Amino acid sequence: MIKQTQLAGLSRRRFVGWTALLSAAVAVPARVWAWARPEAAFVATGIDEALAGLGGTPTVHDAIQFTTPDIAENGAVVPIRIEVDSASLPNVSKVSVLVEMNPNPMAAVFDIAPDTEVYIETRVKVAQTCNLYAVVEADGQLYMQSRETKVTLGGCGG
Amino acid sequence: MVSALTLSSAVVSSERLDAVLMESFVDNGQATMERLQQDPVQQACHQSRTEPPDAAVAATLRQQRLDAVVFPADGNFLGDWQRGAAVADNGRGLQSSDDPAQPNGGNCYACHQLAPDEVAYGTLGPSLTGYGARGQSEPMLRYTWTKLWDTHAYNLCSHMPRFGAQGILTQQQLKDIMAFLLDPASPVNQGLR
Amino acid sequence: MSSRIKIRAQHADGITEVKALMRHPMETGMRKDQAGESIPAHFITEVAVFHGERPVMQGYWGAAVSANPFLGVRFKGGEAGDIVKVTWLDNQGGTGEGETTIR
Amino acid sequence: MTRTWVWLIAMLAMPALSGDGIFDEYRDLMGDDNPAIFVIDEGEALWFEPQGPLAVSLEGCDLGLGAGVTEGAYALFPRYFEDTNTVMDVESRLLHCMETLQGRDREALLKKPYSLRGDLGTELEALVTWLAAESEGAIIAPQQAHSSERAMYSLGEEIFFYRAGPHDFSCATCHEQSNMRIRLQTLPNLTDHDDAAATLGSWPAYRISEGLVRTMGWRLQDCFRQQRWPGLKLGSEVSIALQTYMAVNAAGGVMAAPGLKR
Repeated sequence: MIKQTQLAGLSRRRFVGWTALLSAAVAVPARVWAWARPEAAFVATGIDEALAGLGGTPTVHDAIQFTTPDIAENGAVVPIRIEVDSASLPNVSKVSVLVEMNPNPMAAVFDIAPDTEVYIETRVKVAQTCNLYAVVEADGQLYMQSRETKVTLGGCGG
Repeated sequence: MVSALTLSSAVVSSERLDAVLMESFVDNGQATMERLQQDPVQQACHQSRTEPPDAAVAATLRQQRLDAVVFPADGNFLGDWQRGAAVADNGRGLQSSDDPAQPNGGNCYACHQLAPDEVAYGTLGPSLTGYGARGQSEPMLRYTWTKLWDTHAYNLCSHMPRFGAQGILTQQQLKDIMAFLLDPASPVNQGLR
Repeated sequence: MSSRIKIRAQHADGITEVKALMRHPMETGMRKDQAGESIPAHFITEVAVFHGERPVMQGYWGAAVSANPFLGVRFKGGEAGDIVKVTWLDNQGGTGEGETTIR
Repeated sequence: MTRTWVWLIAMLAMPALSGDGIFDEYRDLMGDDNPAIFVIDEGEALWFEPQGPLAVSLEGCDLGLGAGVTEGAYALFPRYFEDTNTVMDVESRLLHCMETLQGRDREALLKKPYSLRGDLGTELEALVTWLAAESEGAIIAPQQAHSSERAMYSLGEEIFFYRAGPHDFSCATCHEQSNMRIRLQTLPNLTDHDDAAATLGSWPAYRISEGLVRTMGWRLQDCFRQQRWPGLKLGSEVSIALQTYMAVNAAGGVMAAPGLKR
């Protein structure tokens, strides 16, 4: 006897093959804001150059709450969280994540819509034990927090 | 082919085991089928599972292993602790996925705590942090070298690889590991709380 | 409906929390395959989160974002039943889109 | 249709992983999202997709509970099948069905059963992952009624303790003691019921380090690679014997796969 879920699966899948599923062409993302990828920061191979690509040298600000694990089980996936207390640091328009010792330190930049929460969670690759930076832009000024994350080797060394 | 056996009695003839192994594995780069053939130590330690074999056999085997240890020809046991640290950290070598042209690692941290500032250490073997406190007397040098060369000479059926006897590490690498363990300047012997 | 993005959106105390998981290899272009050939760079370069038609966040990613990327964001407003949409674009011209309703 | 429950599976599988707390912060931050959720969907799609020269789906495949019955089937492997007169694991059974039902070429199927670096997953991995999810919450109950199944257990136990290779490693070297670590990874004691149950119950698993779902068949191959042994063949007697040994030791445990692992 065929179960209900299988029937549902069947009808749903009849039209979508394996390869079609992987190469499904969907609508190009709607672009409401102008896209402005800071390419200079992304191609930079050193942390100072990457920060310059974002517009300068940030100053440390305590309103930025940057959470990373002290020690990561795997450098391929390091969870990070950035929150900004908007009472102490209002008008944040950009949030960036940098990994100092990566071949390209710039990992991600986020444009934040006005009048919303400054809260980003993602996962980044960390090639080796080093500092991670959370950089935010508010009213044209750059601020940051940094944290060290230790990356450990696996059981058999790779 | 498959003989009926009861659940509790693990009686599998060695012929059957060999045939199954030959059928189930294939050469994979440097990891060739010859590696499945057991030498006397492997055979004794497999048959006896976790416990050493009977006393007489064990004594004979241990003595054979002890007699076969090769000590440094120049009488110098201690190399460079910095190079030794790298050997202790390196887990590669002799796997099908490893480049045979690259030196093998000792992977000491997989099982032992060594330098106290390295948090990623295993616990299958005892902690060796502060090992250098044992000093560098001739018997201590020979004992440590022997443990690295062929652990079964002292501790038959230990889980530790025979780094010298099986050709996993070179004499120079073993000297470097010796220095990493025994040199007072080595991080193994620093920063102890 | 694309299955390449899984999204959860939950509303509490005036804030909506969105968690999205995307199906993507995020290849750096620096790795080699088993035969020693370079695996071409293939990663999401742009990602955006919408509440209905309102953009709440748009991001630019490098190859350092982990494979099968996870993205969590929060925005003010939103009500149960509202649509939340996540879209992405990669360096090879691939795109992905997914949506869910706020719980 | 969103399978929200899959998000919960990852949470269930996590306690089996926790060691002595050093990674608690890391795992807290990682949360409960498991990319295996995509692979489950892909596997389900593949099960129902007509394929091969005969252009039929796998719905006629008998995984031990009758043709097309997938719910709970995974938890009963490895098991004896009369039609092949052998004990099979889930992977070899799937290959058998692809060959006999769909008319596909075995050699071609065995060319790349598991993902290589840079891949997003293979057909076999996806099918196994979906089938494991179809056994979520099921009790691990490998069959031991047939004499061949019992013989597989004995053979598995023997191989588990077989020492060989330049490093003198056996499976037991790392997996016969409790509460041990290699580097920082906790090693399951596979001779112990609780550890074996937590391990069996969380494979297949999404491997964070590889960005891929891996199966138990792959896990065994990779163990032997690290043991410095030659290459283990998929569906070989050694593979099935070891899976039987572990599954019987794990019997009574609960399936919570696909898991989320280092």
